[in-house]
Amino acid sequence: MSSNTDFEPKIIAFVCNWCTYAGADLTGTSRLKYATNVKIVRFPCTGRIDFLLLLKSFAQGADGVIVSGCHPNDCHYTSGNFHARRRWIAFRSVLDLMGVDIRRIQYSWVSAAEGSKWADLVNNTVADIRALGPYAEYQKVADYLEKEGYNEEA
Amino acid sequence: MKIGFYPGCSLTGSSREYNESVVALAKALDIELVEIKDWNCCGATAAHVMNEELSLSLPARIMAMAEEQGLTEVVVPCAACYNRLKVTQHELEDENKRTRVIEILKQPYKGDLKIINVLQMLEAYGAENIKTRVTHPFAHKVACYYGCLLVRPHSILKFDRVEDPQSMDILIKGIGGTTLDWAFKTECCGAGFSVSRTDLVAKLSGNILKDAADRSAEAVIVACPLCQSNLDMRRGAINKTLENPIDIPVIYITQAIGLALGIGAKELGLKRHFVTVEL
Amino acid sequence: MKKLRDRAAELLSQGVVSLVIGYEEGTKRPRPLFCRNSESAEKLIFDSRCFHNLAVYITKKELVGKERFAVTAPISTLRSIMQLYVENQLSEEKLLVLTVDLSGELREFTTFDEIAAYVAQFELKRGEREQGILSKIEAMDRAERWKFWMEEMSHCFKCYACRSACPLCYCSKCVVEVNRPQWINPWPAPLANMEWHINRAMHMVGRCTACGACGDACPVGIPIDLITRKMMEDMAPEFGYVPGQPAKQGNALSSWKLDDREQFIR
Amino acid sequence: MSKIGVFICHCGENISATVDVERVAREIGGMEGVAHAIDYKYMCSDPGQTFIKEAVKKYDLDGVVVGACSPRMHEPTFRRACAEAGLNPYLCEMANLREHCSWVHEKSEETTEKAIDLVKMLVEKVKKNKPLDSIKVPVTKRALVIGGGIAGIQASLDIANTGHKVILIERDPSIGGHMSQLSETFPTLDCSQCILTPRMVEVAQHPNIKLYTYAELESLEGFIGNFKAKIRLKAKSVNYATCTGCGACIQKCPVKKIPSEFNAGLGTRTAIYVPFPQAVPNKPVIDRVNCNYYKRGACKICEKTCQVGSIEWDKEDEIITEEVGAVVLATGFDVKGTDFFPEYGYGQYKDVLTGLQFERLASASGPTFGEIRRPSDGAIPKKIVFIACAGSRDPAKGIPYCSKICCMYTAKHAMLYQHKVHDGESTVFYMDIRAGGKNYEEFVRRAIEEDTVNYVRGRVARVYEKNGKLIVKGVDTLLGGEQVEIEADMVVLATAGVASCGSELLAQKLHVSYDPYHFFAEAHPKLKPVETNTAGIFLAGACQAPKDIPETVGMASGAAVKVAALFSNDELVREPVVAVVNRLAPPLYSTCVGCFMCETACPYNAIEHEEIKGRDGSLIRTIARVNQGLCQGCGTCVAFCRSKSIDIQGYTNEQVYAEVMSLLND
Repeated sequence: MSSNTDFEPKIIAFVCNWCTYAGADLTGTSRLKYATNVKIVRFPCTGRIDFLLLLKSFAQGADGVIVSGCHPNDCHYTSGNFHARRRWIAFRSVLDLMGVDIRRIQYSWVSAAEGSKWADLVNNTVADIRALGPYAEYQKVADYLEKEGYNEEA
Repeated sequence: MKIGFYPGCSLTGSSREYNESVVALAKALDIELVEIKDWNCCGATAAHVMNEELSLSLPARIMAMAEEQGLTEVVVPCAACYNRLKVTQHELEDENKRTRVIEILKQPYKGDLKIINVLQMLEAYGAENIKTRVTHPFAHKVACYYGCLLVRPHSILKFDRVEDPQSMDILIKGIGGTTLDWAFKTECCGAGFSVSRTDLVAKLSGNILKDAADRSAEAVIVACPLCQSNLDMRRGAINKTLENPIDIPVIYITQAIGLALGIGAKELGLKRHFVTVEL
Repeated sequence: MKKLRDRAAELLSQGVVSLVIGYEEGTKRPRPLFCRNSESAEKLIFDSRCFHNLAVYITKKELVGKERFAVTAPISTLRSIMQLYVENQLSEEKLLVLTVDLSGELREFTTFDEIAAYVAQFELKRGEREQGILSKIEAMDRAERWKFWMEEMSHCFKCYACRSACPLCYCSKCVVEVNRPQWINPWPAPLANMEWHINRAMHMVGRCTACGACGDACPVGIPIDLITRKMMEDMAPEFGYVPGQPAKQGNALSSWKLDDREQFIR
Repeated sequence: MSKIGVFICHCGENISATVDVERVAREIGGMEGVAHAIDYKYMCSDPGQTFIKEAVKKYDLDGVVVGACSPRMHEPTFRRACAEAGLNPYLCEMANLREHCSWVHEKSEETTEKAIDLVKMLVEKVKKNKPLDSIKVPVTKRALVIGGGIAGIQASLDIANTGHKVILIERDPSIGGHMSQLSETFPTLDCSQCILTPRMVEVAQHPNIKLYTYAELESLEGFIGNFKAKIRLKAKSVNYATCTGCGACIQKCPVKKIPSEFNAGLGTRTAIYVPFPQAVPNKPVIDRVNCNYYKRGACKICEKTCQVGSIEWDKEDEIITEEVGAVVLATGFDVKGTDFFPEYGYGQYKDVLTGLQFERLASASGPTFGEIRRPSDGAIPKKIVFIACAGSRDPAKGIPYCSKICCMYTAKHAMLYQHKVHDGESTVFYMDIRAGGKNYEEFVRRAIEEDTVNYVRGRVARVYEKNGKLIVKGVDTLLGGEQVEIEADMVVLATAGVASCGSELLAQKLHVSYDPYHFFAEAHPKLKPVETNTAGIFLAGACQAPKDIPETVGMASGAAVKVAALFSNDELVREPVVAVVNRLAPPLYSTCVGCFMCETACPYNAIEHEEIKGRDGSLIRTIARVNQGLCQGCGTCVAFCRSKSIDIQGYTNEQVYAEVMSLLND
């Protein structure tokens, strides 16, 4: 696929508080540089991350998504990441069956000690998504009757 | 009672007496042995150290033939063959290996054949009949010698207690014999080195016989042609390594039971041994 | 069939159950019948055309009430009943299950173990229709699949018949009715439709018993039942569960194994 | 509309160097629902915090977002500031502008825009924040200690000495555990009994300790601070209130040939017995399995000999319930028997012993009064072989782990043997010598150098009996791997330490997780070694993994401190980040349909079944309820709930949804 350089992918990262969020903090304290395209949403645990949030991200114009948490056996809650892993195994195959572009979701385990891994993860994902181009396919679908629709202020 | 039968090379050559006794005993116990058609050598004891594909293909073909014949269970008296067939079955659980072997064989192989040794056959289909049909109680003190191929590797064969097997002892007790608790039940006799390194075989087999003799065994009972030939045929060489020669016979479990059931020594091939059998 | 009618009438007249849910002749095909007295039991039928999944009614408290009731169930329904039991929606003392086995014999189940044992004899196979469409989909590449489903989804006008027909959609408040936040918009629109069906598939992982009721109910004939069926086919071996059999360690997504296999996590 | 205050920190230069903080404040200030937005050099400094406090009052803020460093750094600081200003602390959130932005990006337009997005995100979140109160759980200040070995004894004493009540239960008739069976202890060779017995007595006499021997845990309900323990007091058949422990009954008991557990099967005991002379309590129990009366209904000799009539034939097991706030598991370990080793004779050779049996031989209170004699013929063994790693570090035997204590006690055994049998010859077969610990290596060296113990590095393939001798066939891997054959009079196997029998069952009763070998699992391998995954249940000693006495005692004291800390407050205060199941007015009650898949998903067994009953008491529905004492707030249940009936405070669906929307919506 041709990589169009003028395109700045929007990427949203769902991370757990105990490993990857802390890992990203370490990236900061070690002053490692990475692309600005990724914004982090903090969760207590990957087990908390609802698959609908990933769908919503694409609907709202994200070109890529990162989901990251503790390595197996390192979960602060002992098994949240194992539950998450299963959820993602299932979710991926649903999306694949429906023809959603699963290359745009990058799952990873980043521990609190892997500051550099986080930087690499972000940079690589940004590069991959840039190569894939904007996820217009999905957004086109979203831009119909939706915008005014979502979540009225309660 | 019908069951598949794979004699293997030894039983048609150096160990005909084993074959004879197995057949005779099966007959006496109304077990019908159905020989696998057009069977081939299993490749023991050399193939698996030379060429893996060959060492898997040979036994695989044997089992494929048996499957083709519609057999579900096959008795393999020779411990070496028994070992190779079981190990092959285990190895071929691996997808890639299986596909490779099948393309070598050019014939289907399912791998669900039940492979059993003589002891298992007697346990499963003979135990009761034997008890009721003993006419000449086997009133002897013997050392049951299992060797290595019958029980090892345990993780694959899953047969008996690996360091201290009991199945043969139980059978012997069943026909009125007494068995020794001795040290060399599962030590190696030298097996395949019988020809190439007689000296080594003499030493290893010597230890085995010596311990049995020291504990005043009247005979050593075996269920493996290799063990038998080493302990029996190589007796001359063995005795050279010992200060006082040993003359206790080495007979097959099938022969021992055969005697107890009153089957003639000739039918049981007892005349073929090098060390004369007077039991 | 005679046996079934007699037994149903007997159960009702003896007051063993207050209701028998079964099938009667309809205009085009059999339709559900709710017998509350032995007379109406005469109308009961049970044959290969009776595949409408009656399990959908047995979680409706307003319908089955407090007393014990009976339901006539072909295999597909039996599987749903098992799944409902796994999900704590049924209790043995309230339920009595009738079915007619292949030899035409009437069978009566009072425990879930019996049902599980009986169901275990039947394997879940793709029918011609399923095989036809699924093999087509499986042959497509990603973009083609997306086009295919977008096309199909464009017919969906969110009647929620799939939801009403599915015995496992028993939530008192469905996620589309949850409005803080409004995860999925309830109206028909390409995105809302896509999200709804992906969501359905995810909610069915480890639960769907491939009875086909949802697809059967869809008025515009979207093969939605195949989404959940395909998931079932792929996930069941992956996570080691058997549809229609009790799951000791819990639902596929509420449990996990140390060695769950996956190649996509960096 | 919400009134949110936004405070952007320069962090000196740390943020402002790459992020245009003024612009961030300016743009956010224009956001809907933002009442006040400023930037300042050091938000965390006193003046900085004062800005926040004043703004909260002045603009009557209902939410605060501080754009500064990582919340993992200063969230508590700013939440406290808000609280002091009268704003619920949980209405304050932080945007991570330093670690996640200024430090990882160059100075640029994008960097500033990202900073703006990050703040926006948190503003949107805060709009959905709800005031929360930290959770308070009452604490019952009484501890239950399970297991009366040295671990349980130490834990009990330490807790009791902090002034809290302790209930100590032990399944055997006496406390003391394995340590009471030991002869001398490494590396000091001081007598085990001499250092243990005083502590046993102390336990018995301590005003804060209630001791139940011959008792087992039946069930445990509840959660941290509020457990209900059902304890089965097994029938002793002797009334301890009246029994004086004179021991006459024991003298007279006709059943004398029962292998003594205390002597690891080497000695014998009677049917009515005290396990060992220094037992605590020092009163007998009747072993009903072996007692003539219970077997045949006749005998009752003990009853005749008992002056005070303490024998209670028809006494039955008693179940009592105790309320406790914390539990310490100290159930210790077992050692594999010699029968586990076919290659070493399947336990059929009398003179092949386990290390524990050798301890009894070497112990002055043992069956041979401390003389090393062969169980077979009572002769003094002139040649003895010790086999280390018998079972341990042997995957083929299903025990891949190191039992840790064997290297040391084997050296001790060899040493003791040399001290007792001067013309004796001792050989130790070992894989590696693991003597990590204060004075441990020195101790082993002493055995080798001063006591001339012959150490052979290699495994033993076989041990068999031949004319009265035990033939040990091994290999010496240091000297060219040649075979060694020793004619020994006695062989001692340092058999593997394994989880004590029944620990799997106990773990299930307590909802404590355990490893593949049934040792109880600690909450974190490094940082929470004495905690379990079930809050309020702690571990002490070898029930977690094989360990020696010093380590066990240390761990026991550690567990005791955890309990004391828990008991130091009347209430347990916890972050309100926990899951909640929604409740609605009748007839709905809740959108939860009670499929209870959250129950299987929850790692903490925090999901309970709540029965909703009508006025007539009839059951309407059963729905899920979260036990806030047990919930740790991972939120796995939330993502799993199909009807979104369960949500987690602090990370509610509304909050995270708002964050996602804000990030991308433009």
